[in-house]
Formats: sequence, C-alpha cells, structure tokens
Amino acid sequence: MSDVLFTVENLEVSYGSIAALKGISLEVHRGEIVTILGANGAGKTTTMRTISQLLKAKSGSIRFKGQELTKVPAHKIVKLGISHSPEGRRVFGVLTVEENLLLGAYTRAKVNPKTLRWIYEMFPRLEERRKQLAGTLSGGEQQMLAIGRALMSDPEMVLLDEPSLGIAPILVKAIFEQIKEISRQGVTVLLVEQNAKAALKLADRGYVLEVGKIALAGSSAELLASDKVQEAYLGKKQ
Amino acid sequence: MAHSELILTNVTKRFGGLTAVDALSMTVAPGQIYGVIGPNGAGKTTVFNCITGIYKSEEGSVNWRGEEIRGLTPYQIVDRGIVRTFQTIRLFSQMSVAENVMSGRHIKSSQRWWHGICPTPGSRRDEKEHWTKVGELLEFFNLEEFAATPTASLPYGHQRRVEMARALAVDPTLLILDEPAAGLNDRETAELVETIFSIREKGITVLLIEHDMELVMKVTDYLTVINFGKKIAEGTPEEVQKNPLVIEAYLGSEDDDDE
Amino acid sequence: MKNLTVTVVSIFLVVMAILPHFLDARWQTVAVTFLIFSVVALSQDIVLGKAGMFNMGQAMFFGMGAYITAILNYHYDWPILATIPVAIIVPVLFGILLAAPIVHLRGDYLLVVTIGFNIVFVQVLINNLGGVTGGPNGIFGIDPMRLLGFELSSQLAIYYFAFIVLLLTLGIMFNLEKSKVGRALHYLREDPLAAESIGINTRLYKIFAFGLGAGLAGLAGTVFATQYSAVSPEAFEFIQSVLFFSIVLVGGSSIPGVILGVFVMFVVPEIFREFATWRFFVFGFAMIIMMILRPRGIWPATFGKIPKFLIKDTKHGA
Amino acid sequence: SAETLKVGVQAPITGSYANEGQGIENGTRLLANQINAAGGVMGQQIEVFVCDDQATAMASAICARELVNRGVKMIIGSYTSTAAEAAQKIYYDAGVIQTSDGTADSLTEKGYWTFLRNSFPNSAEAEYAAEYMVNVKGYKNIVVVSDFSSYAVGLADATVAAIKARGGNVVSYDKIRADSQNFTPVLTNIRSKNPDVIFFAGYYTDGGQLRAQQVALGIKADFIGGDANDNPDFIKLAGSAATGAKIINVPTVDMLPYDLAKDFIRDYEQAYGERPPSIWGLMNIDGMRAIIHAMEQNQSFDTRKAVEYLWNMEEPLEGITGPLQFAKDGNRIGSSYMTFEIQEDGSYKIAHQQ
Amino acid sequence: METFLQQLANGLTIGSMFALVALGYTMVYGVMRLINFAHGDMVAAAAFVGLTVYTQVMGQATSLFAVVAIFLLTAGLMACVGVILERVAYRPLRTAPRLSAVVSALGASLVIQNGIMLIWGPRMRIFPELVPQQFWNFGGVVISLIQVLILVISLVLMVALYLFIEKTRMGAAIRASSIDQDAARLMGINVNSIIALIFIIGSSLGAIGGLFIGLYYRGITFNMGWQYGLYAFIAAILGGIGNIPGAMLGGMLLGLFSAFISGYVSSTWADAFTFMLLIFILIVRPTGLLGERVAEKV
Ligand SMILES: Nc1ncnc2c1ncn2[C@@H]1O[C@H](COP(=O)(O)OP(=O)(O)OP(=O)(O)O)[C@@H](O)[C@H]1O
Ligand SMILES: Nc1ncnc2c1ncn2[C@@H]1O[C@H](COP(=O)(O)OP(=O)(O)OP(=O)(O)O)[C@@H](O)[C@H]1O
Ligand SMILES: [Mg+2]
Ligand SMILES: [Mg+2]
Repeated sequence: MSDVLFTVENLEVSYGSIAALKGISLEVHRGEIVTILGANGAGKTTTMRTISQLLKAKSGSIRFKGQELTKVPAHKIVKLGISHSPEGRRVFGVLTVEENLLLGAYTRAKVNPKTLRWIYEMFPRLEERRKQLAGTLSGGEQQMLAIGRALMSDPEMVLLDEPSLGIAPILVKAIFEQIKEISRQGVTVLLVEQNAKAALKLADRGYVLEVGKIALAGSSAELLASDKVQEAYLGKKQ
Repeated sequence: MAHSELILTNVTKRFGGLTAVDALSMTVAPGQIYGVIGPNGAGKTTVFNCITGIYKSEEGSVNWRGEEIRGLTPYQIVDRGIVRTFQTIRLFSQMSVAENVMSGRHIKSSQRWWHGICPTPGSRRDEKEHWTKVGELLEFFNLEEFAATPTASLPYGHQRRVEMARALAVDPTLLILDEPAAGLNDRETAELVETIFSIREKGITVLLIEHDMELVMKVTDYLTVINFGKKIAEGTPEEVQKNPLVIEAYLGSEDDDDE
Repeated sequence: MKNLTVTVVSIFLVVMAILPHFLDARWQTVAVTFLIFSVVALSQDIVLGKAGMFNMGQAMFFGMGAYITAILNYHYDWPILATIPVAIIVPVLFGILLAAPIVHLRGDYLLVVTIGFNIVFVQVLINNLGGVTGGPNGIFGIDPMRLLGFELSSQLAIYYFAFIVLLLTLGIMFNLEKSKVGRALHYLREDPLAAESIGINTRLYKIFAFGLGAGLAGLAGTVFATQYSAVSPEAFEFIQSVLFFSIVLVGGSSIPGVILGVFVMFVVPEIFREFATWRFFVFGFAMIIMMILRPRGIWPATFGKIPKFLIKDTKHGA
Repeated sequence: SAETLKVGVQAPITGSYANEGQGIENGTRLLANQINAAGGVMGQQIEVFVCDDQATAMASAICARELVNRGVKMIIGSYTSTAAEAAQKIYYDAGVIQTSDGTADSLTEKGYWTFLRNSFPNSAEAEYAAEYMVNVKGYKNIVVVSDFSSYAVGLADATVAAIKARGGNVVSYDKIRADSQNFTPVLTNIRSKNPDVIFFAGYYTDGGQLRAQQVALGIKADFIGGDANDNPDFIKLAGSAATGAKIINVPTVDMLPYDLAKDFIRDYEQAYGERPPSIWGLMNIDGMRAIIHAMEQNQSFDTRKAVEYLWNMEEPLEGITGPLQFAKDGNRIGSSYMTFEIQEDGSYKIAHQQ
Repeated sequence: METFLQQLANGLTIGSMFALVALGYTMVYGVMRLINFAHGDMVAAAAFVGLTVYTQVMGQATSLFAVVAIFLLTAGLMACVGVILERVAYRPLRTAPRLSAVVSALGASLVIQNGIMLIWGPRMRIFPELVPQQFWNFGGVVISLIQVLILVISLVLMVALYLFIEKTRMGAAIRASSIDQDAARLMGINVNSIIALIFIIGSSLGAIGGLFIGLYYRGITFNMGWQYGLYAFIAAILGGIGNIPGAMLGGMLLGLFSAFISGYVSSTWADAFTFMLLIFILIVRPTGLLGERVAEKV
C-alpha cells in the first residue's frame, strides 16, 4: 500500500447555513478498500457527493492522482476515473436496465464488452431483466444496477454509498464479495456502510465520522477492536 | 379465541408478463409480530401494496376481520385501522415533524369540512386535543426537539422514526412496516427493536418486511418466506432459519459469520 | 414568522380601511379592482398554493359569479344583494362537477384541462348561449347595489363592499390553516400517495378545494359586476387565469404574499400605464428578475404552523 | 402656466389592435399640434392625454376614470365598441364628450348625450350590404362569416337579418376565430354548399387570408368583405387572390376625395413615416374636429352646449372622411357606403354606390 | 367524401405545424419539467426574423437557394436566441421550485412578444409568395405545393428527431438528463450542454414552424405566437408531455380535430367542442395518448 491515490484535506461543506462537514481529511491508497462509517446524518453521503462535485465544497481540497477536483465540474469526474454509485440508487427509472448500464459508459468512446460481460456475470438478475424498465425493479435489483452502472466506465476508484441498503442477506454477502472482486481487479473502493461489522471485515482501513468530523481512523482491525466502535456501531456493551 | 385478523388467500398480482405475487396465502393473528422475508424482488412490497390498497390484486382475497378489503382505496383501508410505512420514506418533506405526525390524526378528528370555513368551539377543542396527542407521540419517539423542523432536513434515521410516529398516530390495529431498519446502524436497530416491542404492548399487530436477520430473529413471532412471489416456507423464526430452501434462496450459507 | 404575518396583515387591513379617502377616482377604481383581484387570487391560492393543483381556469369561476349577478339583475331584475347566494352556489356546484372527473390528473394535464374549461366557458359567453349573456359585447348597465333603501353606487361604497368580501376571504383563509381540512390540502399537495396512505380521501379534498375556490371567486365576480356595472367575456379569458396563476406564484402563495402578488402584477403595471408600448416589455423582464431573485415568491409560504406548546427546543426550529 | 384644453385619447395602444390604437393616438396628437401651432382653441393650447384600454372593458373603465380625473373635456376613442361602451357611463356622469368610431348599434341606444359616433352604425352597413347582395346582384346562395368580436357579430347578425328581410337565402352563417389563420376547414364546409357569395363581417387581418384560402380551395363564389377589411394589408395578404374581391365601406383612406383629407394624410405621413392604418383613426379625428369646431362657434368650452350645437347644425361640417352631421341620438348622419372591387394592380374600382 | 378528404388534408397541414412547435415544448419539458410558455413567441419571432432575413440579407431573392438559406439562417438565429433565453430566464431557476420557472417563462413570453412589437411594429407583416402558388386538384380535393412541402418536411424532421433521441448516444444522454440530472452528471453527462442542445433543437424546429406559418398564411403579427404556443402545448399534453412521438401525434390529432369539428360539427362552437373532446381524452387517458411510462414504485 504505497502510493496515495486520493486525498481529502480539511473539507468543509454546508447546506445553506447548516454545516454538514466541518473539516475532514482522509486518504486512500491505490488498490485499497476504505470504508467510512458513521451514524445517521454524520455526513457520509455528503462526503461522497462532494467528491463527485455534485455538491461544492466551502473550503478544503480534494485531490485525485494529484489533480485538484474541487474546481472540476461534476460531469468531468467520471472521465478522470472516479465513478459513484449514489445513495438511493438513482437509476434512470424509465430507461431499461441495459440502457442504464450503457449510460454508465457514456464517457467511453466505445462500450467495453468485457466489462458488460463481467457485470452480467456478477449480477445475473440484471441480464435476465435487460429490457425491463429500471424503475420497476425491486430495491435490491436497483442496487445491483447502480453498482453495475458505476463500474461500466472502468473506473480507477469507485464510490459506493450504502450498497447493502435494503438488500437480502444472501445478496449482501454476494455484493460484498463482488466488492472484494472489484478491488482485486485493481479498482480502488471507497465504501460507505451502516453495516459496520461487514464493512470492516471487507475493508483495509476505515474512518469513523461523527457530526461532520472524523472521530476515529485506523486499520479495520484497530477499529473493530476499539471500544468506541464496539459500543456505538456494533451495539455491544462492554 | 385467537381468531385471525388478516387472511390473504391466493393473492396474485401481475405486472405485464411478470407475476410479482403468485397465489400467496397467509394468516396473521392479533397481537402477532409477523415477518415477511424473501430475496430482493420476491414480491414482498407488492404484497403490502395489495393489502394497503395501492395495488389491487388480480385474484384472491384480502380479508380483514371478516371483511373483504381487496379493491378498497388506501384511505378506506386506513379507516379500518391498517397503516403502513414505506420502503423509501415518504414524508411530507417540507412540513414540520409535528405536522407530519398530526397527519396521522386526520381520521381521528371529528372536524367536518365546514369547520375549514367556519370554526366552532368544538372544532377548536378537537384541534387542541389532537395536537396534545401529537405531543405525546413525539415524546414516545424522542422527537420533541424536532417538532418544528421540516422533515427534509432531518437525518435518515430520524425520518424513519417520524414515519413510524405518523403511522402510530392513526391508532392502528395493524401496523405494516416495510424495511424499518434499512439504513439504520446497529445501535439504532437495537432501539428500533425496543420500539417495536413497545408498539406491540399497546396491542397493535405488526406486519413487517426486513432484511436485517438479526432484527427479524429477535422480534418476529412468525415468518413467511417468499421467493418469486410464492411462499417457500413459513413458521417460527427458528424453524425458518433452519429450512434449507430458505438458506439457499435467502440467507446464504452460514460460513464465517460472527466471531 | 407567524406573528409577522399577523402584524403585517393587521397593518394592511388598517391601511386599506382608510385608504380610499386619500385616492382620486381613478386610483379608487384601481383599489377596488385590487381588492377584487386579491379575493380571486386567494381563491386560486386554495387550489394552486394549498392543494398544489395546477389550475389555470380560475377566471372561469370569477366570470361565472359576475355573469350570474349581471344576468339575474339585468334580465330578471333581481337586486344585486339577492344575486350573491346564487353567484356563490352556482360556481361551487360547477367547481365540484367539473373537478370531480379531473382531479386525478397530474400537474400539467390538469393545467390543460382547466385551460380547456376556461376556453369553453368564454365561448359559451360569446356565443350568447340561451340569449342571456349578451354575446361578445357582454352585459352593460347593471344596477348599483341597494341596501336598506340606499343606493351604493359611489366608488367608496363599492370599495367597502369589496373590502368586506376580502375580510371574509381572509377569515376563511386563516381558519383553513388551523383546521383539519386545510392541513389535509397541504398533505395531499406534498405527497398524494402518502396522504392517501394515512387515511386522507385525497379526491374528496381536491374537489373541496375546487369548490371553495370557485365559491370565493364567484363572490368576487359579483363585486366585479357591480364595480364596472358591466361584464364582458374578455375579462374572463384564460389569459386572465394566467394572471391569477402568476400572482400566486410571484407572491409565494402565503396570504400576505398573494396580496403582494396582486399589487406587483396588477397595481404596479397600472402605475406605469403612461409608458404604454414599453410597459409589458419591461414588465416581462421584471417578472423574470423577480423569480430569479425570489424563486419561492416574494413572501413564501412557510410551514411549521404548530401550537407553541409543542416547540420544546427552538434551536432546530424553522 | 396658462389654461389648456385637455383632450383624452382612450385607445388600445397595446394588444391585438395596437396598430389602430396607435393610429388614433398619432392622429390626435397631429391635429392637436396643428391647432396649437395656429394659436390653439380660443387661445388655449391643446394638451393630449393618452390611456391604453387594451380593448378590454375593465381597463377601459379604469382609463375613463383616470381621464375624467385629468379634467379632459373630450375623449377620442375608443377603437372597439366594447371598450367604448364600457366607458360610456363614466363619461356621461362626468359630462365629458366621447367620440368613438365604434359601430355597435347599442352605443347610441342608451340616451347618453355625451356620446357622438363618428362612424356609421353596423345596421346602416348591413342594410346596404343586404340590398347590394340580394337586390343589386341577385345572389341566390349567400354565406355569412364573422369572427367572435362584438363588431363582427353585430354586423353579421344585422346583415343576416337584413338579407332575410329582403327574402334572400343565407345558406350558412359561420364563425371563425380571429387570428387563427387556418380557415380552410370552415371554407371546405362552405364549399359543399355551393355559395354565390361569401360575405365576411370581420377584420382585414382575417379577411385577406380567408380570401386567399377561398381561392386556393377553388371556391368560385364572390367575396365581399365588410368595412373592416378595407386596409391595404388585405390585398397583400390575399396576394394574387385579392383580384376581384369586393369590399363595402365608406370611402377609404386612399379614396378620400377631399382636400382636407389629402392634406391631413400627407402631414400624417410626414410626421410618422407611414400612412394612417385605416379610415377609423381619421373618423375619430373628424369627431375631434367637430367638437372643437362647436366649442369655437359657441365661444365656450361647455360640453353640453357643444353637443347641442352639433345636434342642431343645419349644414354639415366639412370633414376628412366626408361631411359631418349628427343626429340627436349621437349617430353620424348620412352614410355613404359603396362597394369597391379590387383590381389586378391592387387599386379599387367603385362597383356600386349607395 | 370529397369534403372529408379535403378536411383530412387541411387537418394534416395545420397539424404538422402544431406538431413541429409542440416538439419544442415537449423536449424542453422532458428535460427541465418546464412549460416553456415563451416557445410560441419564439415561433412568432422566427417568422419576423425570417422576413427580415429575406428583405435585408437575401435582397428579396426568391430562388430555391434563397428560400433554403432563409430557413437555415433563421433557424440558426433562433437557436441562438433560444440558448440566450435559457441562460437568462431559466438557468438561474434550475434549482428553484418548478412553477417559478413557469412564471419566468410567462415573463419571457411578454418580453419576446412586446420586443417584436417594438422592433417590427404592431402592424401585420406580409410574407412574400416565396413558394409558387401551385395547386393540384384530385377530384375536388385541392392540395397546394406548400401544403405538401409542409407535411413532408415536418415529417422528415420529426422522424429524424425521433431517431436521434432514441438511437444515438447523445439521445440517451438527453433522456437520462430528463430523468435525473444529478445521476446524469455522475455518468459524465454535461447537463448544461444537453439543455443548451435541447433549446437549440427546440428553437430551430419552432423557427421552421414559424416560417411555415409565414409562408402558408402570409400574414404575421407580433402576438400570433401565443395561440400557436397554446395549441402546441396542448398538443404536447394530448400526446403525453415529454414524449416525442406523443407530441407529433398530439399535434396531428389536434389539427385534425379542429378541421373536422369546425368543418363538420359547428364553426361557432369549434373551440368548445375541440376542448371538450380533448378534456374527455385526458379523463380517459390521464397521461396523454402515448403517456409517460410511469414507473413510480412504492
Ligand atoms: N439537502 C439537504 N438540506 C439540508 N440539510 C441536509 C441536506 N442533505 C443532508 N443534510 C444534512 O446534512 C447532514 C449530513 O447528511 P448526510 O446525508 O451526509 O448523512 P449520512 O452520513 O449520509 O447519513 P445517512 O446514514 O442517514 O445516509 C445531516 O444532518 C443532514 O440532515
Ligand atoms: N409497478 C411495477 N411495474 C412492473 N414491475 C413491478 C412493479 N412493481 C414491482 N415490480 C416487480 O415485481 C417484483 C416484486 O417487487 P417488490 O417490490 O414487491 O419486491 P420486494 O420483495 O419488495 O423486494 P426488495 O426486498 O428488493 O424491496 C420485482 O421483480 C419488481 O421488478
Ligand atoms: Mg447517507
Ligand atoms: Mg420491497
């Protein structure tokens, strides 16, 4: 784990007068899986959206391979190699599953058939439902589509915002395995999760967000062992 | 005699060529906490939509305390004491938490339409009573400090609580929860378990969909498992958990979990 | 915010109560029309602002009230005051009848249907259906109002008549906010499906909104007919509905907002009548700029109208 | 400053009739300037106030109150009968003379002494048109078309009645929506009735297109347009189809034989770079001239006296649009309708005269 | 029969003009959920611009080349106006409640309409007879060259647009932006350019519609846009707003309705009957004939 792919420094973001992020800093190395944990409203989604430039930071910097992202418009982020599977899935409801996937590769001159194959293998349900309108998929199916869509651009780093939300246990396992697989393929993963235990098992390192600030950081093992995480996120009393 | 409250018989719902719910039958007894589980896209939410009148099933019957309620509109079904929450939260997002909860008091209010034009002392009193009741619910769900906050600016977990408070404001006999723990972390889930138990203590029957198996195991009395719209198993959580069909379709093999 | 509304509305009412004594004849006429339009705009607010239904045909109900007064007075010699109940009830019935089959339509589809109603209505007037509407000319020479033997034909008398009607409307509007019915309208505007799932018969309340809005607009129509002692179709064209629609949005669909909206959209252009040819060009720009500067309207409607005892900790409060 | 004679113009300065309204304003200002240059009226300069009534009743009532408030002695306008009618009572109550070219018969039926019509009522034109179609030309199948405006409906209704009174046969009475441009559906229906003539009681903006589409559809019938079709644009709009179309009116701007007219139109062109949009503006100017003439004759600005003077005038006053004389009900006396036929070069030939 | 066929031809001609204008409405609506009330006035403005191009730029030339040049120049100019309109009146309101932009659109409509009046005056302007007055008589059914041209060109344009939206990558980007702009950005779609593109296409189509109006009816007035705008908007709704084939169908149907109703039923009540029919259709099919593919799942 040597070269730093991505850094966030002193990031501050607010919604109107409400400060959502109060100066957070984090670092992701190439090939890592890094997870961000935190209670509801801690600012995890806000962090992700700011990285994608859907939200503009008030101050601070976000660098990807040395390039400053805060001045880049949102639609140029994918081209730089970061794609984002957003909270709430946000699939294109009245387009078909396949159209959704192809749009994931919008910035590519041509769709990479290998990637498409890979995604269909990973989520066979999507292939079955290729022609169905995405809006009529069940919640879990939509989640798979959102992840698949994000991978279509062959990104270097993918942001996953609560990929296990509303997913059946068997699929949660599958998805987590696929995330590992994605990471093995060389894609760096930044993962937001409620399911702290599962996330920490998967990730190399993690950050704990509390009301807009980083409360804890460390390797997964360290975090799993920490009292704070034990109590607050795993619901265990000492 | 513990007669049945809600009986579904052979309920079938199709979307175009897809049969989302396929001749499903189930029986919920009063005071039960009844779980519905199944893989994504199995048809769980669709079943709930058929019960609450958002969809009308093509076939079968939905019987509530001896009355056929299939084909009634959602508000008529609420009138019979059945309320729900949604898988994706649907609050009145620009309105305050208190107003959201107050919406649940709608059918309990004795005001008539002309009171909107011309108030009477009676309608003022009625208004006051229900606001007081809203106050109690806010307290029950620990939401007092957000009474005046628009729900859109609340974090997700709080929004879930508001939705539950709104549903309880109806004084339901049957509360239907669609993935109430989704998006909650483990501690919040533990709080939710407490809440569900205390709801049951009020004598309310609970019907819930959930993917968080820990929660399901903890709270439910009885489970139905569906896959591809069909029932594949039912029984107590313990029974279901061991059912190989369920493990294969839904739970996955219990390999490396829990240290 | 709520206290501010009450204060501002009180000051407004006091000012309006004495205003006509400081105006010349032209501005008195403008002021009366301002009051009438305020009532129609508030009635539009019930449907558009509160219940969130895109209604672009409010001028029809307004016209219905005006024509009923005109027809009953002109052809059948009813005294003006006696026409009032009819001028309210008939639009209410039409409101209910027309709304019933269409309220399930979503946003823009409803918009077109209400535009359609308005166009049909005006064609009925122009084609002199039943020989009572006076065709394209309309009806001229409506009697002044008589009360206890006095003829209330002066601008001042009509002004106070209009003022009373506005007070009545405001009373209803304020009460609506504090009643189950009014809240139900808010709920169904925000999310009809959620409202339905909490036990609200959305269809019924939508129709209610149309009916109430129609009744108030009809009443305003009576005042309009006495004010100009004339009615003619072009005053109730669909373009007039567009004006009421815009007034609510420019104002922000709160009660003070709607009244400010009438001021901005009707009275201000009157002030600039001198610049005839440039007037609407500039006015169009003003509309754009106004919306850019205040996208939610001049005085946006706020929520959180909840009793004080519920507010425990105001730091989260709106 | 010195006393002035205040004159109000109430006209549609914006909206569909902006063109005509602005014509009335321009004409009034021109005449006022001319009179002022010559020393004013009994030593008082004329001051013009304009109010845009947008051709609507409501705006008209507001305008009327405003202009009365300004202290005007006379009102020039409005262009449409609707707007003129809506303001009548206010001017009557204030004793302000209103002179309008509105042709609706109802304008002079209320007994307001303050109202002077400077054009001729619809009924007069209808009588002439019916006479021409039924008795002069002997058409068997007559079609009447109007739009929905009060002028057009008034003229069309009166014409249908007058045709029937003469035993003529109206095979179809249709309506078109002004400015809707697409008249072929109605014309296709008319075609199936084999008419000999189509009488159009609307405005030139529609008339020109109606004629063009009539010819395009191969309907052989004659086309006769009412007075509001008398506009050079009718010919441009109809294009090659204009040839042979007929128009009924009092003499047109171009046809006015009077020196007074030629001078005024020349001055107008000089001042505004275009010809008056139609004869209607000039009719209004005649109304204004008559009132000022009466005041000068009376050596008084009293409005009642001025109107009485006009009622009792033995000899007509020379006017831009012909001799001016008024009946006690406020109507202008002595209509002089004629039928023009449009020639290939766009000029008018008089086909028939009253 | 002859009358029927003639009405059919009438209806299709006017219908294809409605459809061209309706496309502009529908496209803007699809992506921005905005009823662009200024669109009709853009159509009127195009007619005036076209006339000025003819007299000032083309030196009143009437050759085929000149006519084509007028179309291209006018469409280009109006596309620019459309883009400016979007930047000034709509972009600042992108995140505002959707009805605010409607008011802004009404304001823009006033600005354009009165702008035309201030520039070109309130008088009706007359188009030259640029297309030869050629008629064909098929057993009593008269069809003119210009009618045929309007119909053919409109259909070609509409089909081309449909294919562009449904079959190209850019088209997919337009559709994605119309569903969820933020998600479209995450795909790397430049939503601002897409919106500009929408206005370019919509305004050019509207401009062509405006020129057709000028060429076919010959008389153009500053305030004529309002009624074309209204009818095109209604056509778009009738077909299912946001839906491209819907707008074409809606436009054609509206043209046919008004032709058959004012021809067969009653010219006096034409509007009333047309609208009653329309209301009836919407009551039966609440999202228009081709409807939006509604995919709200709860
Ligand atoms: N659109 C918005 N307007 C105002 N406040 C917002 C908005 N979106 C989020 N917030 C606030 O910003 C804070 C951080 O929200 P964020 O969505 O980033 O949290 P999160 O960590 O992703 O939580 P969750 O687990 O619920 O998804 C919260 O307090 C939330 O209420
Ligand atoms: N309105 C609709 N139109 C078409 N298909 C639908 C519609 N609603 C649901 N479906 C389909 O029906 C099936 C069942 O959906 P449902 O939402 O009931 O699943 P679920 O069991 O709730 O899944 P999840 O756990 O992911 O929420 C899915 O395959 C879904 O795609
Ligand atoms: Mg989040
Ligand atoms: Mg579900």
